[in-house]
Amino acid sequence: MDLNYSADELAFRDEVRSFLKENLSQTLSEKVRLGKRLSKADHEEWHATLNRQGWLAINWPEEYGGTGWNAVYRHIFEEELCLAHAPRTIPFGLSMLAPVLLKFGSKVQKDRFLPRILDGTDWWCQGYSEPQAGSDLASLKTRAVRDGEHYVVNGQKTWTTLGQHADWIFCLVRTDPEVKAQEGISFLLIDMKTPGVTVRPITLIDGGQEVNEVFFEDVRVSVTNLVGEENKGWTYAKYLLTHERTNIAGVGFSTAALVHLKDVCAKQMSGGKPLLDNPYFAARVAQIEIDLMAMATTNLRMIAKAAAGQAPGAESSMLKIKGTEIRQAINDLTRRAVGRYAMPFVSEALDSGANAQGVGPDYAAAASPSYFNNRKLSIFGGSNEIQRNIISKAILGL
Amino acid sequence: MDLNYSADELAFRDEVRSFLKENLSQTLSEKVRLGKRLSKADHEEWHATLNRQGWLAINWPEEYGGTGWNAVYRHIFEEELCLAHAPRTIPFGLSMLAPVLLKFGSKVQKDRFLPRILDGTDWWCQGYSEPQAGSDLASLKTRAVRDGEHYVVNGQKTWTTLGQHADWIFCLVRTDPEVKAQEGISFLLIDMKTPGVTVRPITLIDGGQEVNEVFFEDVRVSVTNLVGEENKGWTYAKYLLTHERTNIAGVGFSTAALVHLKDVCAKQMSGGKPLLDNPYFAARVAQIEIDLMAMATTNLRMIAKAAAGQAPGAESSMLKIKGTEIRQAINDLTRRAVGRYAMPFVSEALDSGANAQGVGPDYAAAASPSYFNNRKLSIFGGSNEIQRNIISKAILGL
Amino acid sequence: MDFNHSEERRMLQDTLHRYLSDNYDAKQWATSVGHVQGCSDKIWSDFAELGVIGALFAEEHGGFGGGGFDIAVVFEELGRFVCVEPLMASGVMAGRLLSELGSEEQKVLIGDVIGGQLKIVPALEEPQSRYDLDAVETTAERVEGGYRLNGTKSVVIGGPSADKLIVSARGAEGLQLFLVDAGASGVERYSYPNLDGYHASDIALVNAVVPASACLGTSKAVLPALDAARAAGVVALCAEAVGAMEAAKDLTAEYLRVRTQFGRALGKFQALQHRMSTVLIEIEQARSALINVAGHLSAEPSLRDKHVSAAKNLIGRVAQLVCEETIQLHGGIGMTEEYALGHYAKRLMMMDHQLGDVDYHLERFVGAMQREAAREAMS
Amino acid sequence: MDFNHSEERRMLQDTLHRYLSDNYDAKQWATSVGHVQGCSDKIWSDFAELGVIGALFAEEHGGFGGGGFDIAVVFEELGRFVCVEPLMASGVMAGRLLSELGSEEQKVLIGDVIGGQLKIVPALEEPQSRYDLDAVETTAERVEGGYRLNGTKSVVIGGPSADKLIVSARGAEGLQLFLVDAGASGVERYSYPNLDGYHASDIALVNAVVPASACLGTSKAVLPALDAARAAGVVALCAEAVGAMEAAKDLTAEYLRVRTQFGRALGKFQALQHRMSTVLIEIEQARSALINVAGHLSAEPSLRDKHVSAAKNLIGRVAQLVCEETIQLHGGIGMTEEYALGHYAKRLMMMDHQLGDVDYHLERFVGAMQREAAREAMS
Repeated sequence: MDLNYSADELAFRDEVRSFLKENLSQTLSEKVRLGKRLSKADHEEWHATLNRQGWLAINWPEEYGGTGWNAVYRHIFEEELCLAHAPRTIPFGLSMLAPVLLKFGSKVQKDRFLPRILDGTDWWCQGYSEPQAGSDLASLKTRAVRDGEHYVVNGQKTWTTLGQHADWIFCLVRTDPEVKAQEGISFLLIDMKTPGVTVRPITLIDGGQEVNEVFFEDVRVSVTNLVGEENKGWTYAKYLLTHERTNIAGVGFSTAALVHLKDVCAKQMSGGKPLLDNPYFAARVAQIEIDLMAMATTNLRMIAKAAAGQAPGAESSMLKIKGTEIRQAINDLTRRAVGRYAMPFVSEALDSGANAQGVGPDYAAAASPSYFNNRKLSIFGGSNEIQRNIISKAILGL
Repeated sequence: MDLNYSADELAFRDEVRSFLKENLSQTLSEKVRLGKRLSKADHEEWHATLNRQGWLAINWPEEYGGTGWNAVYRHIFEEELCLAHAPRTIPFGLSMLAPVLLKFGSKVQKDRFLPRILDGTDWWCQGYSEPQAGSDLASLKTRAVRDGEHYVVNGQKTWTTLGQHADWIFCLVRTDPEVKAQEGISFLLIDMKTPGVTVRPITLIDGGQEVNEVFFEDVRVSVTNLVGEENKGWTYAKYLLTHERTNIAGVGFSTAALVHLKDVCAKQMSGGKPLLDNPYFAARVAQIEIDLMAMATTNLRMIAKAAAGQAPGAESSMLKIKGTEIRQAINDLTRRAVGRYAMPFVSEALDSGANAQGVGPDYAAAASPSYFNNRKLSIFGGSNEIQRNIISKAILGL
Repeated sequence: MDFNHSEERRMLQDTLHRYLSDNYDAKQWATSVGHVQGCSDKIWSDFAELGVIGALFAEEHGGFGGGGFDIAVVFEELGRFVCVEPLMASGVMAGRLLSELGSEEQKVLIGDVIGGQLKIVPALEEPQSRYDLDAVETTAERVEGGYRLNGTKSVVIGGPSADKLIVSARGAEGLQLFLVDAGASGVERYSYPNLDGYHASDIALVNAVVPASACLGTSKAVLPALDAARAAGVVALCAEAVGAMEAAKDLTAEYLRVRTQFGRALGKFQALQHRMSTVLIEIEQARSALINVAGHLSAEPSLRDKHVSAAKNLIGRVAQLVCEETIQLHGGIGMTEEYALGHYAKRLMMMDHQLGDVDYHLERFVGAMQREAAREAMS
Repeated sequence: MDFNHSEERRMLQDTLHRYLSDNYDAKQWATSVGHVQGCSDKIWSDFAELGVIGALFAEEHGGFGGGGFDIAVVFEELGRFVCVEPLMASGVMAGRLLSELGSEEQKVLIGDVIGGQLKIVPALEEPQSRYDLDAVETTAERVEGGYRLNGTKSVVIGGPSADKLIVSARGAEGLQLFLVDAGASGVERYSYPNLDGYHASDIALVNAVVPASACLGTSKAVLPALDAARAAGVVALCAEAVGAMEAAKDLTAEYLRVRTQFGRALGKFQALQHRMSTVLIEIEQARSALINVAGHLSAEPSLRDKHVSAAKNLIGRVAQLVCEETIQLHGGIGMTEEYALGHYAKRLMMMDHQLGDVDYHLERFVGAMQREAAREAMS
């Protein structure tokens, strides 16, 4: 038993740190720290920076331009990025589509799409959920009907994150409505510029427009854009859901958020003293720090297992639940810490590079919006209720 | 809207208080306050005291020797008894069997049994649960087979509270195994001295023996001891479960327990000061007091509804859940408050009138046993899970 | 003991309910929220006409209510419709201060408030004061014929539409209150919407000079009056919360009935049922806490404030539970601006930041509890 | 980074597990609990022979372990079998104090402890001291050739079977520790069982005279050594808790699989499934907290104690959750003394009262956090 990183791992961590020091601009990290909405340009800038360093595709094998890192290295890297308030890389191409293509895609597909993910040519988004298919994903209804060398797609996807920026969308579509729900689904790649594709942004309660509805009306998609076999899409989707979930616990995000919270507590005064000196508030912060300390180790234990080649089972469900609970609790405390300035909402002041003036201290503007935005954590990526079903099945074997 | 008692109600409360002052011995109330196990004699003494005053059967009509009080008067009475640390009257005869007899029993049964409940001749216990029929009460298996003018009863009951003291037991028995579970059940009165009845005490984790198993082996019971009609027992049992649950919230018990907790907090020192001055502990006490203040009003609202003749529905389920949560939380805090003296367990020192010496302050001995004993609150009387099912059905209408 | 509202209050509540049903739909809400002042003149004058503002004032001050339960019935309805008109600021808080402390001349203004022609808004808290009404750094300097005010008031709800402000400031005599014209020279308003749709202002007082007659009450009376006004404000907020929670719960129950997943209505899943039952139970607790605080609004201050802190703490906790659980039970749809639930959720959380949050009131309640225990130990 | 135990520790754990499976059944448990000293000589000497006691001591003191994870593997197994033998008191706490502070002469005793011939038990806390090891009112008065001790030590776990005690007392030089024969004149033991089956004593020291050579360590070294010993004790308790929780969880999962109600296994009810999943998640958290504290047992004191408080707080909370949920999920059967669950439940709760409860350690953690923040504000 050894809780420490090896010398190599420590050296790697230092390397990441100095990279961040030199390459992550203060402007960009401040935006992240203060919870601003990043622009497409912000994302593209950071994507390019990482790509230049060769540190973009941390889940890919080296032959395709990936880093080839093991789970521990990936963890160190991701944690350092969080702590430095680097933007999150957009996962849809890098860590969701790419693993599926690498495992199930044709050579042509890999050669065509993977380099364009790396160089930023293609921004991908995900077309899974539908209005009537939320937790019950397999009940999706978007139809793809074969017509010669094309599929004709009709239907609607929703909750498509950053779809407004996307060039391509990978979709689960129904190709056989006659069989059991899971058995008639295919995995299809669709160019967002194809006639018949419409994107409608959804405004969330935090004022942001990060998700979208995507409509398909007689959209013709070449059969060469089918991944793997027809009607096997559910297998690929499941592979994706269980694959590469090292960061599912969000420990790095929570750690960064806790540092931020304590910073806020040091600045907010209560009864003439820093808020952290108030025993009632301090007890709340302490409780969550204690939980996070344990969570970090739970996370490392799972990572060590993954690095040793053991597939995560119900463990990743546990990480997802506890991880989101902790992040949401920190967001909640930050909202509380800010006090009355948690109320003002100058939405434009949250936009990247906006000139609009916020109200109160700079950390106040995003406190409540972040609290509300991160309610999504327990809903998306398989709701926490779905995760609990998975855990109970594993433990109770019923 | 008026949160105050009327002048009449206040006068009644004063009357109850002076009655208690004169008739509840210090010895007895101290046993209750300190969580000792009461002896049969203790119970009988208090039963007789109340009966002398005519205040024993608070749920019965006056013609049978009851008080005829409305829900508000009953509430005032019960609350005052709790606050004065009076023993709880044994409910099985008084408030469980009697309402069923009054509503469904024959005149002969009423005339025979009711006076003997009042004068203490018959101590009743309840024969509902069975080893395989817990929350799913209707799945009970104890059989009663008609044989001339008798039923022959075979089977087993469990969790029979204070059955070791009982003279009679009222039982749910299966008289028709062929029909739907609920439809083949009868309500039968059985003399505990009948040959074939055996009582085996169950020791609980607090060291007490308040519940029992009761075995029936070819027990012959006269058909005159059948209440109402054969195979209608489920209706009577359900009537009993929804009837007269004014004290289901246990607000009086919780209030008395909170007073006791604060008393403990005043005596326990932490860092040289009374424990209530410690902000962390004080916050826990405050939180539960705040909950109880609201609960008391929730309770009064339901009582006012009952007094106005409206039948309680899902409300009594709500009272049961929240009421038990609060009582259990107070027990938990009392255990914590006591500190290290929550560990010693001199079981005999908890017995009524025992000479065995306890350890630490007098309030310490029962702190942990009470905590464990009151885990039962969320299990018995329809577990809190069953109550939640009832509430969801009422609100969701599904 | 009687937990039924009086006939008059039931009528008032019914009237307001019908009015809001007919007039305060999503479109009107968007209009009010979208207005630069965050409210609607039409709705306001209707409120005045319906007697909704008058119900918040005692008869001796020209109203026909003013009790805790008058406030409660009005604000429960406002909460049910997420109404963002600044009635709490102007009708309840400022109204109380005027009624309590006003000179005869100042009390004349109450008539205009009740009539809807005048909005007066309290500007009490400051950037550093958190929830403490006594932590005032704004200064009142005695000058020829009046006072010169300097300082900053923060997140003044209703500020953008206020005609007059009641400003707290510290002068030679201690804490003082002043009636200040919102448009007066030296009063600078920076106005903005809050996350829940209410609008507010940060107000800088830069050498704002007011006449001596602007002084509201004697210095000694100020803090007790502020506590009393806050108590009334807390009744309003708690009632608003209960109304909003009921609405959010109803929306959620309905959603669980109609939304199907895995071939069954969501409401058929026991885990969701049991969570919904907790929501229900806690809303009943919240309603009881509201009844307690409304019923003790005229009690002696220490008892009143114990109920104020108990209610604001409990309802703050329940509001958060309701917000989080109803969103979670809805899933993604619960997070969209288009769907009504989010408006309730945001209002329920933002209320925590008005007049003291869950922790602030827990701390105050602890203080009261400890003082009580110490008194008992003495006796 | 490696979360696997070393080969030696795995072997130790396996050996102990097999031994307890074979020898520590319900009957043995009842025998130990029913014994007037609350333990079994046979089990104790087997522990010595198996090396279980030696594993708690470093090689330099004649043991072959002594690290945080040595303690952890041993006590996790003890917890799994609700073993009530006083190994924590004698093997861990007293062992640490002797190893840390003992003179050469005193350290000789360690051999006998490891060999199982001698039980030494710390008697530190007092009726008024709650969980504070420094709140000592027992006095040590200098007398000819030694000290005279007066005071009361409370709930000394392992007291009834102790051969020697390590007693803390306040003398002219400050806080001191003394090695006292349990049977010495002036040492009065009142012994009793605890609710969880462990036995303890209240010990009155009435003019108990000890020679100067009984003094353990210098006064300056006492508090740091007590903190270090407590840290080791907390590792033991946390590990014991994790073992007991795992066992309680397994019992409950099995019960949910086999018990049917309403025609279905209880484990098919989603509300119960989801609660069971919480139990599972929190036990993983508890295991991580245990790893953290065991892994930092030799870290510098402030870091070590931060983990001590974090682990004891978190595990105390989880223990309560596991106790309450596993009982509730069982229903009545979970409350009977005959069924094993109750033994785990009682042990899990009583542990909270050893070496500082959930609140005590929360407060200490807050203190550490605030000091850290203050240091950062300085720098």
